[in-house]
Amino acid sequence: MSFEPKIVGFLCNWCSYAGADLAGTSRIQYPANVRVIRVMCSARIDPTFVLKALRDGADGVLICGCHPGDCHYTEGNYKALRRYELLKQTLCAFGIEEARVRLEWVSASEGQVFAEVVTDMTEKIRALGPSRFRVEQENASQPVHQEVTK
Amino acid sequence: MPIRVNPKLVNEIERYGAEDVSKCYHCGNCSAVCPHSTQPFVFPRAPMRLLQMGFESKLQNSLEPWLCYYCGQCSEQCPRDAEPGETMMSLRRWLISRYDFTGLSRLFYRSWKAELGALLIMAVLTGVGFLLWGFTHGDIRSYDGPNAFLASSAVHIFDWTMAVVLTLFLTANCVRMWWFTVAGRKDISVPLLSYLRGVYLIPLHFFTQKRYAECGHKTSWAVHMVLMASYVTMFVLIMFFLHAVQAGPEINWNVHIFGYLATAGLIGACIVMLRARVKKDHVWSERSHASDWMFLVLLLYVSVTGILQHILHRSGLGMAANITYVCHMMGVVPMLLIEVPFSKWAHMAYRPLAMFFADLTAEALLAKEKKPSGLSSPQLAEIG
Amino acid sequence: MSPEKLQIALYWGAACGGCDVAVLDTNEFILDVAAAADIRLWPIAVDGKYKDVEKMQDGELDAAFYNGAVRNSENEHIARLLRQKSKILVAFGSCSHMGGIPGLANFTSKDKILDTAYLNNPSIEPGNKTVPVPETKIGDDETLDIPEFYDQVYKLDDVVDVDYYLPGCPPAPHQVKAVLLAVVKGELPPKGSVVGAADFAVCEDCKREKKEKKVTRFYRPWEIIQDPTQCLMDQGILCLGPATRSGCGVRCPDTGQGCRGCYGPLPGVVDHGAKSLSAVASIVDGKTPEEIRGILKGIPDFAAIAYRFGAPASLMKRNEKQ
Amino acid sequence: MEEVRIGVYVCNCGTNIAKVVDCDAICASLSKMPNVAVARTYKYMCSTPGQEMIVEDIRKNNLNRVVVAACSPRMHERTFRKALQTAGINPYFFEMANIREQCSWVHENEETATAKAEALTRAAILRVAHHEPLENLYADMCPSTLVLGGGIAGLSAALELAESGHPVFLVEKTDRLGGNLARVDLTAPHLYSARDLLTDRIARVRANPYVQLMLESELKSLSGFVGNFTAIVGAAKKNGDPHKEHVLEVGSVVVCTGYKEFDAGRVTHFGYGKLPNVVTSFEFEKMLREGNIRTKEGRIPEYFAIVHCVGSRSRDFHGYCSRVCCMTALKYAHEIKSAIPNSYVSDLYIDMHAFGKGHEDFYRGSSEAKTLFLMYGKNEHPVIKRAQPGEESEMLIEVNEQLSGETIEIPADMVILMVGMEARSESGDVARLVNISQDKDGWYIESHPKLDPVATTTEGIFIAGTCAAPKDIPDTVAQARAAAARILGRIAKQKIEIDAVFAEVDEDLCSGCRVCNSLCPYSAVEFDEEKKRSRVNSALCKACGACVAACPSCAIKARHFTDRQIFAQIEGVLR
Repeated sequence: MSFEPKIVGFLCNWCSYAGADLAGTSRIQYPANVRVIRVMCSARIDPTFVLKALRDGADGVLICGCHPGDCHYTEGNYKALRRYELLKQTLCAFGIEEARVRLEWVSASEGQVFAEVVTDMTEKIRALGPSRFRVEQENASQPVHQEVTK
Repeated sequence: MPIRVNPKLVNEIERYGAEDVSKCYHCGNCSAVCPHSTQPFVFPRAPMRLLQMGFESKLQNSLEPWLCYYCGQCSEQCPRDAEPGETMMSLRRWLISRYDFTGLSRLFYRSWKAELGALLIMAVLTGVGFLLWGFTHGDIRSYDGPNAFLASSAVHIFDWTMAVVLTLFLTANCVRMWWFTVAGRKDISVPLLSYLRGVYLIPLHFFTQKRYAECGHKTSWAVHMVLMASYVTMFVLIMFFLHAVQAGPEINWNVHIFGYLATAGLIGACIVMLRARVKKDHVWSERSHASDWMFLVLLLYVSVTGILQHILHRSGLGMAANITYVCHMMGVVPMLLIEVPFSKWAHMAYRPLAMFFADLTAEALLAKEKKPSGLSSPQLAEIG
Repeated sequence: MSPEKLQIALYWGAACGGCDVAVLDTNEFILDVAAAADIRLWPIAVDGKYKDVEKMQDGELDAAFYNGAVRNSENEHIARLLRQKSKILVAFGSCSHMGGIPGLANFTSKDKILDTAYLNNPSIEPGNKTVPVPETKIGDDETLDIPEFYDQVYKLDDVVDVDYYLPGCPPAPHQVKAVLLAVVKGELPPKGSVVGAADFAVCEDCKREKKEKKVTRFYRPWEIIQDPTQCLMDQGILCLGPATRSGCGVRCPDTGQGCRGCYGPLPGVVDHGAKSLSAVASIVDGKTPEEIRGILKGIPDFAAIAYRFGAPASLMKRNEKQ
Repeated sequence: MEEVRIGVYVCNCGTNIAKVVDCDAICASLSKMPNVAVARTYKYMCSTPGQEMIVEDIRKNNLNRVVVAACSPRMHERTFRKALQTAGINPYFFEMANIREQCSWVHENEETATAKAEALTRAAILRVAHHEPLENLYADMCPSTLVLGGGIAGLSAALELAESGHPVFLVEKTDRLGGNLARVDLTAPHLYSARDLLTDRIARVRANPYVQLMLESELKSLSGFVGNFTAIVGAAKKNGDPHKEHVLEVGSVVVCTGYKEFDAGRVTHFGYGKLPNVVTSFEFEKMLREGNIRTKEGRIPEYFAIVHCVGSRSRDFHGYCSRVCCMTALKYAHEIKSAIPNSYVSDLYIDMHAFGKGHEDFYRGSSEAKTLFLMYGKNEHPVIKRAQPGEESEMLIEVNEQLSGETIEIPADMVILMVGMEARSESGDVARLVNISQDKDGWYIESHPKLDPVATTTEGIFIAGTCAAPKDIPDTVAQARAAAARILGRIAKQKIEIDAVFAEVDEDLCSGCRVCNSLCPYSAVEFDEEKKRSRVNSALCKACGACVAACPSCAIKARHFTDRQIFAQIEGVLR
């Protein structure tokens, strides 16, 4: 069976989630590999969420927020960006490929952009192969995630 | 070089009869409905826009107004009642005044008083001149024969003199037209051969006015044709057979039959045309410029007085015939002197010329398009 | 060996010895412990052999204190042994709690470590290519074995079930004392608890004045003349105090160094480094990636700072690619 | 704790979902999950029978959690929360899985779409188990309103409120009322006099006992939250008396600070400032008001040229359209023709924006009055130069005319530059004071550009008129009165309802590190100096969660978006 990447998408409620909805209402097709989790703002995304998703077997994590200057909460997206920059360094130290975690700006009117981002990311991760936790998880009888939440 | 815009142009053209040019918003309905509007001569939209924008030089160089015969469909279709048809008519008047180098045309078109005044002065001068000549050279009671009040031989010389003068004026104006519309254009060049090849178009359009027929209103074309043919017939009779026309008192059917037909044609056509202008029952007759009225009235007057003097002459009433003759000439001379080079009558020369020039222009533009196309031959083949 | 006395064991796994010193730093209190308990194993101070432990009944020990990470097969063996023989197993110090300093090895690999230690290092005699291997044949039928060096470092509870965690690198002596007392008295909290530490962050105990935070440049402590009354973070000195359990007595910030995070994350925090990351990045004052990276350049190797004591305890555990 | 009993409802949405996603299979598979008491599919879950089915299930099967897998929660989350409320359980015990917009409508492969829909629904089921009952909070509403700006917007808002019998503090920076409108002569397209529009309003404001007029004043600080703001208003000028500060208790603030005109001097190619008879629209407006259209040399100009979009719709200055200039330009053409009948007006535009009521007729009227309309290209510009002596006009404008495709030269004795609107330079200060956002051009951002154009993201702060974006007078007045209407509604209710979703600090866990303090865009995170704890003012909090993610102690909880809930969701989508 070919490798189908699992991507967890964290989308802000006001721009990106609405943008993804617009892709839907516009019937713009994109790969089914992304599973979206809605947060109010990209600034709500705790780096722990990203690590947790990777640890639980996500091959990639997509963070989408409003374009700089367009945040519903004024500057939430900048906060996401700051954390993302430091997170990238940290993930790199843990040997996680940079392409696995991606921050993109998608506005409420950019259904097409969202579809393109998902398509592109899916292809890039497909080329990269499964993440080590996914491999570990599929090899182990016991799912890893249970040990994390208490 | 930027084109200088004349913001006053619309006001200027309004003095030539246009009224609602500013209403036009360039929807193009007029051009779409016009049977004569084809590439590269798209009108009335383009001239309307040029006019609104004050592109005086471009308009002066355009042939489009001459390609229009005022069927009026454009005005009927215009959603803004901008009267494109009347604007084309006005542009023709304006162009006549632009071709005229003397400036008289501009004066006459812009002021009906000036035109009327000029006509009256010419009429008085003609009357005085002919009476003086008649009283010094003949007998007012005799119309023909050696004692004729106005001997045909003398009138003949006068006619020819006037013809030469008018031809000179008109030719000069035609040359100006040619310069404006073809020769002076920097973007095209017309080879001599093309002139020779296309010159037949002048008589063709002059005699058939076939484009007018294509307008869709056969009746108006027919009326115009009758008027035109009658006038030409009359012109030929007077210029070449004046002696035979004036000889009498017997009726020389070989000659006179043409005169009768032409007179009937002229009077009939004039009445039909005047009636239309009075009743305003067509788009093209709704709006009439002073020059139109004067022209038609004069023509009718001339025709009526012409046939009247003939009847008086045949009836043996020499003096009455002679007086009518003088009255007739008081109409003919001003009409020709004013109308032919400076006013409405000039269109008989400009229209066929415009057909000829339009053909040359279209050909030159096509040739220019084909030459430096920049496409390689395979591409061209593909397009083909 | 008295049946009335508590039976306890202390062991060091992959450790620096600091934890044992921390026990000794309780000074004369250790004598009280000795009076109340039989110390059956304590390699640094008491004569006791592994085989003695092996001989014990299961659950014969009342409490075992394991310091150090699990780095090799010997560490793992003793961890399992003590778990088997002891009623209570306490992860003592940061290494057993979260992997500790040895855990930084998880950012690299066994091969690289061996290469640096034994092969490519200026201090190694040229030509010497000796690398330790678990078994070495001596003669025909004799083998010399040393413990197997694992590919990665584990925290204690990766290997065995742990009852209590006593954090710190090393744990503060007063906390050690308190925990030992609690064991002696049998006053222990529910299993799985962190003991000898507070449930709030270092900032709570830190006396420096804190303000709203916005960092435009990070400084190493020696790069700036500190205001000793002001929060280190407010001055641009990286401090993990906000993300770290208190209990140490604010040892580092009080001396002008940022907290290193040895007491580990606060209750409810899943990943200590990730939370530190979030807090630190949140106060960076930049709007473009370039600007932000410029400011973050002031922190050398953030991952190693955020996970100085806890790479094996992180969600990412290790860098497998190395 | 009571046993968690979840009802799972998978909507077919007619065929919108069911044609790609196997809803029955999902239902069958998820019904085996722990805590799932009921799992059903239905044709239209949002329909009345669909909702009734949920309500009945809750009552019959003692459900205490509900998951609906259907469309986007942005569409129907409220609908189903209401259903839960009807059934008597807390509406926040609900979670939605978006299997239409983000699944069946965007994926064609039935197998993968079904797998994804199942994962999303599973995540919702795992999440909903961690949901907590939440209740909305209430605060008192102070009936006074602070109106910033005494232009037509401020006057309209103040009158609407004061004439309903509520106190208004009208703060105006200058010494007179009327704002930019007071600088205008006639208004397009009706040609009402601006003076007439204003005088009545100013008189009514001055006479109304409920309006406290504060001229030459400005807002110095604003604290508190919706319904309960404390504003400090002081002298506007630096040399004013700093002690003359007024502390005002207000429930709402209407920001009507207006615009400033674009500085034509920034556009060098029009020769503004160098050619004496190149004037801005406001300078020309002054000539109209004084009834004296003359060149600098005192001549009556014959050729006028009006240049649109000066500083607007351009790459180099402002990208936006200022909305009023086109009609104002037509108005000029009209006024010029009636003042100087023998004049010629050329109107150089990029596009003619005549979108308002009566505007198109006004445009038509102008063109019929022989205004010469010439179109120039966006990001191109006409060049104005002095004409040679002996020319019929003083200046010549060279422009690449778009409709003819020709480069043309237009005579002009007076050139009027239609300067656009731009945000006031001090608008940033006001934005910071009242805690609202600005877009890249400096205009204030509305809560929703379409559905909530007068509110801002800060509760209780409203924007009206041209401080939000360029607007004409009717739009400005409508917005001002709409803002007033919103405030009146709240005053009538006397209470402010505060959304249940906000962040809260666990005081036991907070160590007072203050990492979170600067993160809040609404200043909702306050620091209690005595307790050394941070605290979230729930009335100000808009639940973005920036502070929650940053809190290194996990002391701040995002209600309805807790770590635990999101972790469960992550596990759900990945299982």
